[in-house]
Amino acid sequence: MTNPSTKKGNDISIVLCGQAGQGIQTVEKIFTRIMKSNGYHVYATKEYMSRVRGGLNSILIRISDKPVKAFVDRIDILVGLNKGSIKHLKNRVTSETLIIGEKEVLSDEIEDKQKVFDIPFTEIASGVGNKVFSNTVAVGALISILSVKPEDAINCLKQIFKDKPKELIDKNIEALKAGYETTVKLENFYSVKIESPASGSVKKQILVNGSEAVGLGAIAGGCNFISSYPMSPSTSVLVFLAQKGKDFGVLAEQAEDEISAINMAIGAWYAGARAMVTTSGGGFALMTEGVSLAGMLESPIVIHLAQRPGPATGLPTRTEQGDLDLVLYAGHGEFPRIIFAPGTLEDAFYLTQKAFNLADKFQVPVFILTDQYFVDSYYNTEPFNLKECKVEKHFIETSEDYQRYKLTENEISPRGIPGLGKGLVCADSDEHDEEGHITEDLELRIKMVDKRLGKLDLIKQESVPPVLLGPENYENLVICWGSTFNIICEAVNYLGRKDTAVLYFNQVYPLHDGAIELIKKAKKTIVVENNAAAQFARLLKIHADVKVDHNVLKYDGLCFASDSIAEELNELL
Amino acid sequence: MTNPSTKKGNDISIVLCGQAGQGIQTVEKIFTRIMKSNGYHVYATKEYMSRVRGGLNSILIRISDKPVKAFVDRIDILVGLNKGSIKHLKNRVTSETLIIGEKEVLSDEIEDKQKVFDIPFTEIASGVGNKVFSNTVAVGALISILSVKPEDAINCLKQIFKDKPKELIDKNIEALKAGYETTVKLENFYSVKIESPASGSVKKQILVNGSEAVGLGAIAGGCNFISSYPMSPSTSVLVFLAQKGKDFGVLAEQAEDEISAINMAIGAWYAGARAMVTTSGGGFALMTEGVSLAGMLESPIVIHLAQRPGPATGLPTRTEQGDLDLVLYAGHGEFPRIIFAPGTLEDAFYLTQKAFNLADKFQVPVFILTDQYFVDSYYNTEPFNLKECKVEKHFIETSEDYQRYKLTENEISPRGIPGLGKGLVCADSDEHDEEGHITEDLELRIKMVDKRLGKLDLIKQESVPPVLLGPENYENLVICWGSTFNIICEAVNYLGRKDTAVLYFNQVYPLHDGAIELIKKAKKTIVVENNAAAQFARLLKIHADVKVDHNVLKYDGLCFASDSIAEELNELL
Amino acid sequence: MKNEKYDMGDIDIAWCPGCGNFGILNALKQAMEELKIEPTNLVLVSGIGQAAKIPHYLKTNFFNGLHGRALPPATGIKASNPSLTVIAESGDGDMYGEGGNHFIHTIRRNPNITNIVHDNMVYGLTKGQASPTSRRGFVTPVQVAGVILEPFNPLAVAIALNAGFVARTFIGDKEQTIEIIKQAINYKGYALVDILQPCVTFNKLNTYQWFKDNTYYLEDSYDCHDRNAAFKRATESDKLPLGIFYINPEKTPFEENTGVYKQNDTPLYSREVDYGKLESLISKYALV
Amino acid sequence: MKNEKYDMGDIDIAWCPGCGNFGILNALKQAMEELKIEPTNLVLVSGIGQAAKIPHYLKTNFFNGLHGRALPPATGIKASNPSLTVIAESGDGDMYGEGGNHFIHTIRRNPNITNIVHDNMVYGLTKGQASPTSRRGFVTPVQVAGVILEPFNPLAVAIALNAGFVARTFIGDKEQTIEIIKQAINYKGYALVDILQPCVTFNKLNTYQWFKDNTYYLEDSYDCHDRNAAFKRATESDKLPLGIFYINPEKTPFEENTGVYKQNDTPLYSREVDYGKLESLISKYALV
Ligand SMILES: Cc1ncc(C[n+]2csc(CCOP(=O)(O)OP(=O)(O)O)c2C)c(N)n1
Ligand SMILES: Cc1ncc(C[n+]2csc(CCOP(=O)(O)OP(=O)(O)O)c2C)c(N)n1
Ligand code: SF4
Ligand code: SF4
Ligand SMILES: [Mg+2]
Ligand SMILES: [Mg+2]
Repeated sequence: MTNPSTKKGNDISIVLCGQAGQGIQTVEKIFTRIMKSNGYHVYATKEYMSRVRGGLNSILIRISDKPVKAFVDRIDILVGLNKGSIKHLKNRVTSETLIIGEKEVLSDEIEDKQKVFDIPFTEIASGVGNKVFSNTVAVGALISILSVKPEDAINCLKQIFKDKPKELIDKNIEALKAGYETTVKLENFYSVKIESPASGSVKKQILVNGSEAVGLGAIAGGCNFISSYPMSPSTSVLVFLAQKGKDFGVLAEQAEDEISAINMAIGAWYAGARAMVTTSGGGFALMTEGVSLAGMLESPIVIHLAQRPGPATGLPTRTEQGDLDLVLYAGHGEFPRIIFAPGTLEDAFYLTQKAFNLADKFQVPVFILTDQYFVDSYYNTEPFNLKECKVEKHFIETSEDYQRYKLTENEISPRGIPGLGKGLVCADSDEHDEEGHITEDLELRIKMVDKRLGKLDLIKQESVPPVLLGPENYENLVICWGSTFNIICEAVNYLGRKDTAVLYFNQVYPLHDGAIELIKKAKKTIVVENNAAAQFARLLKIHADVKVDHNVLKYDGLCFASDSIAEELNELL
Repeated sequence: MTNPSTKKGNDISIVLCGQAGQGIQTVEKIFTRIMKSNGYHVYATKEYMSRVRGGLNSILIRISDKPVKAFVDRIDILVGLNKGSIKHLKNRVTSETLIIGEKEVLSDEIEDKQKVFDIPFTEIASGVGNKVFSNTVAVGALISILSVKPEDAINCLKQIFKDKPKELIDKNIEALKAGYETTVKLENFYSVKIESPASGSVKKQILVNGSEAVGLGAIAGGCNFISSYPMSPSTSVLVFLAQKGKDFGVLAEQAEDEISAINMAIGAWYAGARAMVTTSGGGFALMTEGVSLAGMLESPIVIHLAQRPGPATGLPTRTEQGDLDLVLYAGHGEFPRIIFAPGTLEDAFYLTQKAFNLADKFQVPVFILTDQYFVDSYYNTEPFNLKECKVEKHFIETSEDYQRYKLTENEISPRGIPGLGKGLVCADSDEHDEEGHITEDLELRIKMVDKRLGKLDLIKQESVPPVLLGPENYENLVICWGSTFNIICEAVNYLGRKDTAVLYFNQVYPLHDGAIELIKKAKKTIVVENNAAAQFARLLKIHADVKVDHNVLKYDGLCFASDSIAEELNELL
Repeated sequence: MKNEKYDMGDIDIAWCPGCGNFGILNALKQAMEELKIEPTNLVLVSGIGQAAKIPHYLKTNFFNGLHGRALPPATGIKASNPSLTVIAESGDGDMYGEGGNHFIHTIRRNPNITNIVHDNMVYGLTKGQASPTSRRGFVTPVQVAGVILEPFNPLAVAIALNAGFVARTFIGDKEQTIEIIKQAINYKGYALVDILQPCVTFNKLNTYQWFKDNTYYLEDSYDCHDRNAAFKRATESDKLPLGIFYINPEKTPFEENTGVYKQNDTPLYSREVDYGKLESLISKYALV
Repeated sequence: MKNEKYDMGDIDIAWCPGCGNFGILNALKQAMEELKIEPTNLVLVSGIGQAAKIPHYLKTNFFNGLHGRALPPATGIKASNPSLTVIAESGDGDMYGEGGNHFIHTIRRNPNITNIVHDNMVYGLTKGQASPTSRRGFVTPVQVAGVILEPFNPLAVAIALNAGFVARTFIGDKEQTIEIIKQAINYKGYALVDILQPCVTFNKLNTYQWFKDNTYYLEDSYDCHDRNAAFKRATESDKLPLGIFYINPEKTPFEENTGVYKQNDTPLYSREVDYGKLESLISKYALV
């Protein structure tokens, strides 16, 4: 969009900036839906302050003719709804950026050479009848620039508001039109036209964010119990399961604290439910004793941990990949675990679904490690395929001589549940004998440790291999895990180098054995992580015995941007 | 003691075995004091079941003319007070072992070829007037075998009972004499004579166990606040500071839970106290959020963690080195810490004392990582030298423009305390500005992360180097940390190989830089740990970049034994 | 009466001879026999402590979890399968100290479980420190100058939280204890039975004799439906009343209120995911 | 009256316009001015939540700790330096939910601190879930069918725990709030002030108007020294009484009871280790 008036761009990045409670989310919601229903690929993510009102938040929306799934620093169009918007984004606004807003509001911050569309949102909205319509006015302005016909937008608007009173719908249509018309009549108006993909496939795709993908995956995995305590940015999964889970018989309980949450969920698994908890770092710290309990009881448990920057309260609404070590080593004593870190919405869905089966099968804690960036981002993606999903219930009906911790050939003792069968189910947090009774038989202790730790090998056999993208004969390997994947992928794609591939881990523990070879093949390895201590690189060193050449780290509370990271990588390659 | 009747042994191992509440601790206490006051080196440790009464516990006592500080499997003399004693120790009792006890009680378990002194403790005690004196009868029997004169023992007995009524003292003397006499009159009686060291230096030495050494070190470090929740095997430090600390103005509070304990202690530091907590793995798991708080507040805190086998409740009265990883990575987010793992009583004292100064200086959590074996073991050692101790108070009197988190040249912001000076002291668990107020300035965030993590380098400069023992030109290096040190040391000494040295870490994080060189010099490295997952070996891999050749692990809940481990090491060397 | 159904035969019990825990174990077994509850249908949930070892001494399903954490799993179990009889049983330290927050909020939540507390006014397993219910002045290895905190009054707090069933018994009276345990189990909702139990090893203050001397029975005429009266009686401290302090017959249990069993009363383990419904939920995200 | 001493000047406050928190901030400042407490001698301890941000909005020493954990550090601070005025202030979720166990046991411990709770019957900062004090039926994004738990009654529980000073105010009456805060601070021991505070953004049920309609003042003749009466009034739920429910003038604060200040009333930071005494303690271990 070097010269937006002439260029037919195919990838526009739009940033909405305003105060909390100011309606940028409404603009986002309407605008992205309009664009998607017109066949465009859309992506959106937000960054926000830890406050209910005021402060400055921003939303990035990307519109393209090709799939877009990553954050970029570049701002083609900035819609500034509040004083301070431009300053707030000063590192990202350039002379190329088209600024849309009320000149009155933004004038202090606008520099001479900047391109500006001065559109009096509030005034126009008042003309329609109420200031609240200024959001829709802004949408009208945006679609005019994106060359979408008002009729096409209006159809979509009607859908969005279909449950609202007719008068309100009409007013919104009016506001959209007014925004559109005011903008196209601007003296310095120019627009871009992206050809929408001919296939029309986008329309059938779904638009979900990371937390919805996790929540849907949980339902698909047979989750019927969630006990949790609210904590940003993990609450959205609790909210999702309370709201949507209702129709699926999911019992959603807000616990008094995180300790209760995890102990309640472990109790639920004991009685045959499929339970999960959702939390963030600080809440999880409180759960670590419970994780150790699951280790000893050999109880399944699924834990969704959405990371935010620490230590302590840290930056509650920002993002970081800072709790990998915590999750790896949480809980006293030694016992195995499984850690997934989805980097795509599909992975979030399928791996969460899978987590319930694996937890049940191996009787271990399974983690879904996401972060604020991941749960709050969305793009269009294929509807999740339920044919690939199956709830594998691994519990058995017990016989009279049932022993919960029977020493078997393969480390796994069949899991009974109370009330199903003639046996008794004895779960014990002390070191126990095969029946589940406290023991001080120290030879048995060794067997029980070996049994518990031995499961790790079985688990490893089912580990998800890392995904390799790019040329097969790579010299450089850019390694990433979890939420950074789409960003790194776009960056490396952009660089288009024949010598560089991306290796993406969505299961970070235990590592698939194949990972070692893939990494050792590279002449140069770079690990990109959203933290300060290079935790995944450390994990690779211990568990894959590889030493990486470069760590690219970011720990200011924001995610990476594909355009900036591309430059940074290029320098290292 | 191959033939105790003739050999003048110089290292006798005695095991007392009986039920909880049965008085083996009384025998131990009296007997070790008698032996020490007669100039012998003594060592004792106990292993016990998690129950208040019943079960079978045992105490190992070693008597020697040279310092003895380690557990051995070998039993020269077994005093069995209860049915099952021999069975309980079946793996350690050999045909060489002299068994002392009431035949009636032990007859089922005694095998033909075994040497037995049948001494009717209870009957003799009843003769003196009460069954309770049977403990002292047993002491009498023991001193006869160890060739101690009754007069020498009686003097000591009088000292021990000096606050008791005269009648009781007389009865005990009578019991001791009776035990002595019955034994020497046995048909098959034989005795050993160890020459006590001529210097008499032992008499002036002190007899303290691990928890007393930690407790004394805390007082020496200026500790004046302890808030904790009881948990075996860490409670003894709380008890010590509640009892002995009283005279030193130590405020000892039993908190409602571990979360309260650590938050209360951090509050105490904020107000200028020098506070610690003591706990075990499960309790510590609950404290991990608080550890992260200390990381963010940059609050000093001293944490004594006495390990026991996990996961969960595990084996509450047994030993393990299973929580190193937990302590290394506890707390969400990233921040530095210091971890000591004393392996000698001297180290426990001096490092605990030092912990308070370092916590105050670097404003970080400092851990003292011990375990059940360590806190429950004792031997004679030089009185701790207070000349080496100094309470370094690092807080300042504030001026009006005081900023708690001032960015300085060396990462350390001078710590003010409320009420001392004209400034305000603002401690904040959110990411904060220099004053301590919540910030969303993400550039400042980076500076604050760098400041916190940057302290690690400063800390490293003061790390305690590992201790190298043995030949300088070693080919093999046996590496250990914490409580296993004395055991490994004795084992390697015993092997007496010119090619093998011991490297002992009492600070396990951050590692002293010199460690790498010492390890890389060896052709073969063996790490010995009391756990199943080789956690310290992993730490060496990450932080010293060394890969060890062999892991010697033990995870049955018992400590290593110097005689057995010597054999095992010999095979690997 | 022999409690055969629940009997474990000749097992090694880790309690001290003479301990009040034995009486509670017997009372519990007998109550369960009398109520004709099958061991396979009972789940005993405990924490850690001397009291918390009880599930190992009778034939039953059990969940012996973490110290202080009996109530959350008990709630999770009951809510996942309401047809099970669920008893959360532990010591005073476990339930009112480490687990205090769960105590409060479980009462508010009101699952249909019975909460039996072995109240020996001391931490037994860890060798005699003060518990929340320890009396002022009680000297221990940690409370060297005697307890200085106000004793926790579980009954008064439960009544303040509007618990539905609140009772105290003394194990010296096995008959009353059995009777009250039975009533507590039959009560539909959270029921608290605080059982005074001497710890003969670590509590030399609150002995059998002390409990005899310092308790009395609520009179027959006492009306256990009056919350204010119940509070008043619960705060008496000269002598501790025994009996049922408070019953609120109008509460509905948590698991019913969740709505999960409204249309379907099968336990969660037997349910299947409705993939058709899920498919249509997912497809809604394709619409605007 | 201008509260200059405590004023922060022109700062950015993260609360919503119209929020009850502003009133509490002003009341607190004014109470402190009137009591002539110096900012350098005050420590405000808070947890996490909207309410818990209050220390950032006045000039004072503060310890803004973890969610739910205001009371333990407040106790640690007071016990380490009794000459400081210590206020533990946070939201209802923080104090009664996550921090419930500390609430109970701090009352039992009775440090001389003031506990101010911004009771908006909702989790504000995390966007509107139910808090322990939320009324039955209150619909939220998580409690989709309305709250089913019994509301937590902080006053009744505090009285059951024999707290020494228990009060409730409504921030709609700033004068009474200031007056009661002052009395609470002057009370020598733990003092609870539960302040009803509308959350205009997430609690559309318990609005200013609702609080006005659903509260009334304890009558002048009310005797706040009668614990049973206090309990009765605290459990009233038709309309919530405002005022001081209970004062127990006979309690002595924790820090005094510890004995650490008996012979020496200096704060812990100014004390030195008596190495001579330590030497003689160590040497005792050389004796038998
Ligand atoms: C998190 C944690 N903290 C502490 C302990 C140690 N602990 C075990 S039992 C117990 C107290 C038991 O007291 P109570 O519940 O009254 O039971 P009792 O032994 O008196 O029957 C404690 C402190 C533990 N197991 N876990
Ligand atoms: C351990 C932990 N769990 C959860 C959170 C998230 N959290 C922050 S504030 C809050 C609730 C605040 O509610 P309340 O105390 O009533 O304060 P309000 O915002 O209503 O003033 C929660 C759940 C957290 N910060 N830490
Ligand atoms: S320690 Fe006390 S409670 Fe435990 S078994 Fe012995 S007498 Fe009973
Ligand atoms: S969310 Fe509620 S409590 Fe928080 S500032 Fe806004 S109105 Fe006040
Ligand atoms: Mg108890
Ligand atoms: Mg609130």
